[in-house]
Amino acid sequence: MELVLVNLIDGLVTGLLLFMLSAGLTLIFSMMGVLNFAHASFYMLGAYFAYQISVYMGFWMGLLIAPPLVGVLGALVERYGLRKVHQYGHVPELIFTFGLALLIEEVVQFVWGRDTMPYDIPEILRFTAFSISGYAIPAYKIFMIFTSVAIFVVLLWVLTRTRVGMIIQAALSHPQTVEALGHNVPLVFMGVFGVGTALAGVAGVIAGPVLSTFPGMAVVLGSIVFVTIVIGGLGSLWGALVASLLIGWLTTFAKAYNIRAADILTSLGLTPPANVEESIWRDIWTVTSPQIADILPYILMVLILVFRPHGLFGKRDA
Amino acid sequence: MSEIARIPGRNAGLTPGMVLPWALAALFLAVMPLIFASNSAITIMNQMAITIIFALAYNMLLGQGGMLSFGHAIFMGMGGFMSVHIMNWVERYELPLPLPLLPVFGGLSGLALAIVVGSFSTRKAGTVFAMISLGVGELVAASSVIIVAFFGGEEGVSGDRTYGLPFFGIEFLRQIEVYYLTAAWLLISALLMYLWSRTPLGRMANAVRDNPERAEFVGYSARWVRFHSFCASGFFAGIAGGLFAINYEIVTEENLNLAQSGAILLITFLGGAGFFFGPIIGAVLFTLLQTVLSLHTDIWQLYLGALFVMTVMYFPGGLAGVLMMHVVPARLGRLHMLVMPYLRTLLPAAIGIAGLAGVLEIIFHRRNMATGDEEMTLFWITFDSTSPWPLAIALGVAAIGIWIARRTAPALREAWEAANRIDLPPSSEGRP
Amino acid sequence: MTAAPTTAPAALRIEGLRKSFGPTEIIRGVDLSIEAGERHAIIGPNGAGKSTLFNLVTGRYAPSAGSVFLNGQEISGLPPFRINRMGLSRSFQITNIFPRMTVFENVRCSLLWARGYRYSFWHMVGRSRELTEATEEILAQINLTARRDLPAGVLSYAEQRALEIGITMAGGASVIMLDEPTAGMSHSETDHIVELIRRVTEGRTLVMVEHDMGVVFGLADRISVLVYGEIIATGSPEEVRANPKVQEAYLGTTLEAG
Amino acid sequence: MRRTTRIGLGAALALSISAAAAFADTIKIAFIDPLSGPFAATGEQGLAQYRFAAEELVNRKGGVLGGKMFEIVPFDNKISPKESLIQLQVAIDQGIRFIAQGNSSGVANALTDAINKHNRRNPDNRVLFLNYSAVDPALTNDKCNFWHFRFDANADIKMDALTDIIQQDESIKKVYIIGQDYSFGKAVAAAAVRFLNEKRPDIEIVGNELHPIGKVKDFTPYARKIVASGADAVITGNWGSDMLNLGRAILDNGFTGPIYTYYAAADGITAAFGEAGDGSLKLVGEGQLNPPVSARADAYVTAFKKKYPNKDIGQPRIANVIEMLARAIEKAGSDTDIVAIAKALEGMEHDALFGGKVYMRPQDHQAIQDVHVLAHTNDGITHDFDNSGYGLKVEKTVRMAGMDSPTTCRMKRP
Repeated sequence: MELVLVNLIDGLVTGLLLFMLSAGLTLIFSMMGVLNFAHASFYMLGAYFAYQISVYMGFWMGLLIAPPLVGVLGALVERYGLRKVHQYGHVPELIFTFGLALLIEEVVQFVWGRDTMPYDIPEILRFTAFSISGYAIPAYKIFMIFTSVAIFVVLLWVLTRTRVGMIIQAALSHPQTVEALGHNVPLVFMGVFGVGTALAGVAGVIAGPVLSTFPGMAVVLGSIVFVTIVIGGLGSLWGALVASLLIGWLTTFAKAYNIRAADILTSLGLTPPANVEESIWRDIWTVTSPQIADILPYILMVLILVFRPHGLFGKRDA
Repeated sequence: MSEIARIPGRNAGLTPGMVLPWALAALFLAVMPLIFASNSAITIMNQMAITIIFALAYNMLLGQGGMLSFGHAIFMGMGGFMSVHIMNWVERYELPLPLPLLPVFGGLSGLALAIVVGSFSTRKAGTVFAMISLGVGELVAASSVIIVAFFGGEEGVSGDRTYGLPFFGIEFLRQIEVYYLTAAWLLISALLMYLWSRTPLGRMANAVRDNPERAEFVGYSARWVRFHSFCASGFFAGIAGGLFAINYEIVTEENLNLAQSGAILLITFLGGAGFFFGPIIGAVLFTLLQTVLSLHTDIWQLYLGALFVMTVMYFPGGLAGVLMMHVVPARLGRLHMLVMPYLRTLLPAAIGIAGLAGVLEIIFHRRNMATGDEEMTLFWITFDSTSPWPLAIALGVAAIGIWIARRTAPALREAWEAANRIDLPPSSEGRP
Repeated sequence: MTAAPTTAPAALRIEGLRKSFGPTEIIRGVDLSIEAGERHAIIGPNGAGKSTLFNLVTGRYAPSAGSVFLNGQEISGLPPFRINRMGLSRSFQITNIFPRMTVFENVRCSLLWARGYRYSFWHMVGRSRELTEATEEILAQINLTARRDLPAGVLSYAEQRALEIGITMAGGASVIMLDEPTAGMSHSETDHIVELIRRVTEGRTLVMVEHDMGVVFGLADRISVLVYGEIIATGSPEEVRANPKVQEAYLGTTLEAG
Repeated sequence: MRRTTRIGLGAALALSISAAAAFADTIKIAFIDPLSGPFAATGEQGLAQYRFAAEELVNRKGGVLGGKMFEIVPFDNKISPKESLIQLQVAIDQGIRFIAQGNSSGVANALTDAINKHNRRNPDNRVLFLNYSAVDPALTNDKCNFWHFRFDANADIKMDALTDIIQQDESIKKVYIIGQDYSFGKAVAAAAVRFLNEKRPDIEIVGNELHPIGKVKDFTPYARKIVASGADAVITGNWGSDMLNLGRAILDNGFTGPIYTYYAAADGITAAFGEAGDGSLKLVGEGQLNPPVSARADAYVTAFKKKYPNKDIGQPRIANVIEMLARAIEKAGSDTDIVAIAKALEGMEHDALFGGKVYMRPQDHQAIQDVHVLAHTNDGITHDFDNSGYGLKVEKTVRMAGMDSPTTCRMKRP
């Protein structure tokens, strides 16, 4: 029972981290109709920037400076790259962000090399916050939870209490009317792209020390973020939240418990082949849930798209 | 190569202008190995041919059908895996299947998988299609290391092409024999894909790409049109997979992973998705970059990434688009007006870009060199990379080159407009 | 599919048609019957639901309630391509063509299904002389022969409108529905397009939404007036003009234009 | 299609330039490993070690056969089997007869298969495959061939040695096995189960599981299970970021026992583990850097670090590859008679630069050598990795590990 609680906390951390990425991605998609393929690359940039800053000024300055830096970079990409491609339509936009993801990965390798960076948890957070019957919960996890929740409170406040937030909300629910609002739409676009990428940057800063800062970190997380917002429903912030937590818990629990395919298949009334080791189905029969935990979201996504093309909470498709 | 002669033969209304390119292509493919006889050149040409087929198949989706797929490699991979399995069965059970027919089975396997995936993925184009393709691609690639019985795990599945029945005395022991087999398939597949684009379905694929809703109001289900294109694309991708299996005699997880899917998108877009021959240019260029440029620099992928992003931003038509832009000035007989402005802008731009590349190379060398290996050679000049001068000179060359190019760019634009200015014929003046 | 039966069932019959978007009901019970060969115009103030009615009939939206019959067969709830195959074709208020294809291809694609090509990949479209000639003929009718090899997206607005009509009537549908064919056109362009419509809909059933009363009264045999999702009057131009409810709805101004 | 012509001509030009290799009187060794992409760092490390070994161990001593020098020619295979086969063809065309490769058993499988076919189809143009790092046991068992020589201990031999050492450690009662879900991870797990059951049937295997390779973001749930299982030791075959992340998650969640593994050093991993790994991380491998076995070895590493300050001798066996090849060429008296060279390598006994003997077992071409358990530590480290102060120190040694290990290889000799 205690293990369930511990896994709930672990899954929450993963889920919130995913949400920090998928929230920015959803904002950008809702406003601009662009699925930013390079979103996880900005997450990676956040981690690398923060590492570089932490070398000179420590972790906390990294947390403070790196996200705005990523945001500014994102805004520049929107202003000088995406806006140019916008005229050609959505498919070239998607291809542009795909190319951008490749380019950022190469640039990161050029600047920082291919090795894993020694970016680490700050000294002050290197202790066990509390234990649940022997399972240690590191303080850094609690810090991650609080940071992400704090950011969402701020985001929620901006969205519901400020003028800009109203415009964005309007854009979320009525995408076609944004143009008619009479606001400086290009500026709003640039701002939203900047904020979205800055959110990804924050995620990178706080995830870098625990999930390793290396050139492949964007690829590892990248496609899972798309999966999240597709499952949640494109353009739905609530959907993104629900899907993020769902995926966080799903993968955590699948890893934590050994569910065997053989058990499921036999419970479905199938009999295992006489000699499992030799059968051509051996790989299916011997699969266990930890083995496929991180593939489960993809299976979930395909199922959702087949049976509910708009996702869990989505109202529209692109 | 008798095939090309046969198919156009049925077409009574064919003009020499339509047959000539294909005849030339056949001739070209036939003489290439006489000019480049080394085994490595032939290996690279085989690789190009396979990539061309795959890229053309991919462009049936991207260029012709407006479907952006991030997971198309699974169809080529499936074709490859099935082909190599069949190769092994032929050997084990002594089946009477001559090797040259193997790609057909590769194609059919690709088709079968495409029917399954397409049944749910072609419902929508655009972002939803792209996301499904990504998800399915990830899924298949991930299961390829889990389902070892079929995919062979990390080491893949290998076979031996020479154990099959000799085909008219050819045993496919030598690279050159494999080359002609691949070239023949290239010609057949390219021709079939070209003809496909001329069929009602091929035309409607264009229409659905342009405006799926309107297509529905002229009687076609956009989904079914997409589904058919998708299946055909899967078939030809499978043929490419079959040829891959014959060439390398091994198929591994890399044939269906996301990197491969991404590469084919890059190839097709670089070459130009808007024109039938675009992917051909892309495939040839990419293979060369990959095999030749990578011999000269370690950061070739950085250049490739930059080239790709620049292409998307400034030349969304790809290289083929750039070439075709010159058709109008050429028809007007005004290409000569562009020569000098081009020289004035592109030459300094090229020098500037070379300078930039020089800067990157020097920095890269400085950081990765061994002590005592300060010397490096760049553009046939050998120098000490730790001295500040080469870096300063490269920076200077880059700055000056790009500055001149920017200064002369307006003149180029003007010349371009002058060369393209057509006075539209008035409405009444019809064409014959 | 080229000729509608001369007797009995109405070319288009609408019964109790309703459509709601969320809580708001846009079409609130429409009944209408249009005879074969008739030229019928639907008019009404902005926001009356004319385009929605069109979209319901042609399968773009599914109705909330009610039925639509084409030549006696029920078509409500069918997808657009099925309705089209049964002999109904429409144009759009906002130009809706295939912008990257040539003008020639635009028209030829609209002919394919009706000429029996279906999802065929064993025919070469370029080889069918019959298809090419039919396409050329339509191009001549809509006066776009000179533009045949240009991408449709670069045509002028009026030319695109003409192409839109060409695409709509190319398949030889018995019922043609035009959504504001003259919207945004100059006087001379309007005259031109009216002439075109008259010519190409000869012998077919025409249903059109139109704002320009000159066009409406010049073309239509009968007129229906749609106000707030209901048809308040149907009849000949004279009857409609005289109807007090119609005058009230239009505040007695616009109709004078006729 | 016509466009192919123009581009094709460009291709021709490029090909002829690249194929114009310098024709000096050297013995060329093709180094086919990743030199770009995510695994480039590992490839670059290997390349530096090869270049240094050729220079230091052969060329400085006057070469072989009375003055022929070794030259290492790098080929970038981008860790792709397909690219490797293309580069192999290019290398053969350049007249290269010796192919060195190590990263990825998938690539090694493709290469050994292709080389076997090439040698059969082109008997007058044969090549030799020097596998310095790919440890898939199949390469010297079912898939063995006469042209393939493995200089590293294979995964089974390493596990054999490791379990010998676990056997002596009475404090280990429960073992947890975890690995990447692919052939190597599975081979490690299977070998661990087999040897532990043989040698210490009393040890309980409290967990044996696989996770997707390169896809796991967060290893915490796995780490929780490991801690919860009460394991005294963990065995894993993970490498790269999967190794680093798994190791850190295990250690972060309060595990204090040993983590036995194969690849958790250099390429930034040693630095990233740093203090956290001290006392827990144990590697199985050959070659002794700390403490240095001899003044000669010490000087060799020092000279290497002087030339390549940012690289490490992560694969000490590369020195064996170069020295043994040089001896075989001398013995065969020819650098082109591949059969004679291969026969000279078979059964060769060699005093390794980094300690102990190497014996190239003739029945399967598997090098038999001392295998050590190496501790990740900063105590008593003469030659660290990643310039981090941390390095690998020999804790225990199994002499000539796997000398009589069985093999299913049926070598076909020409």
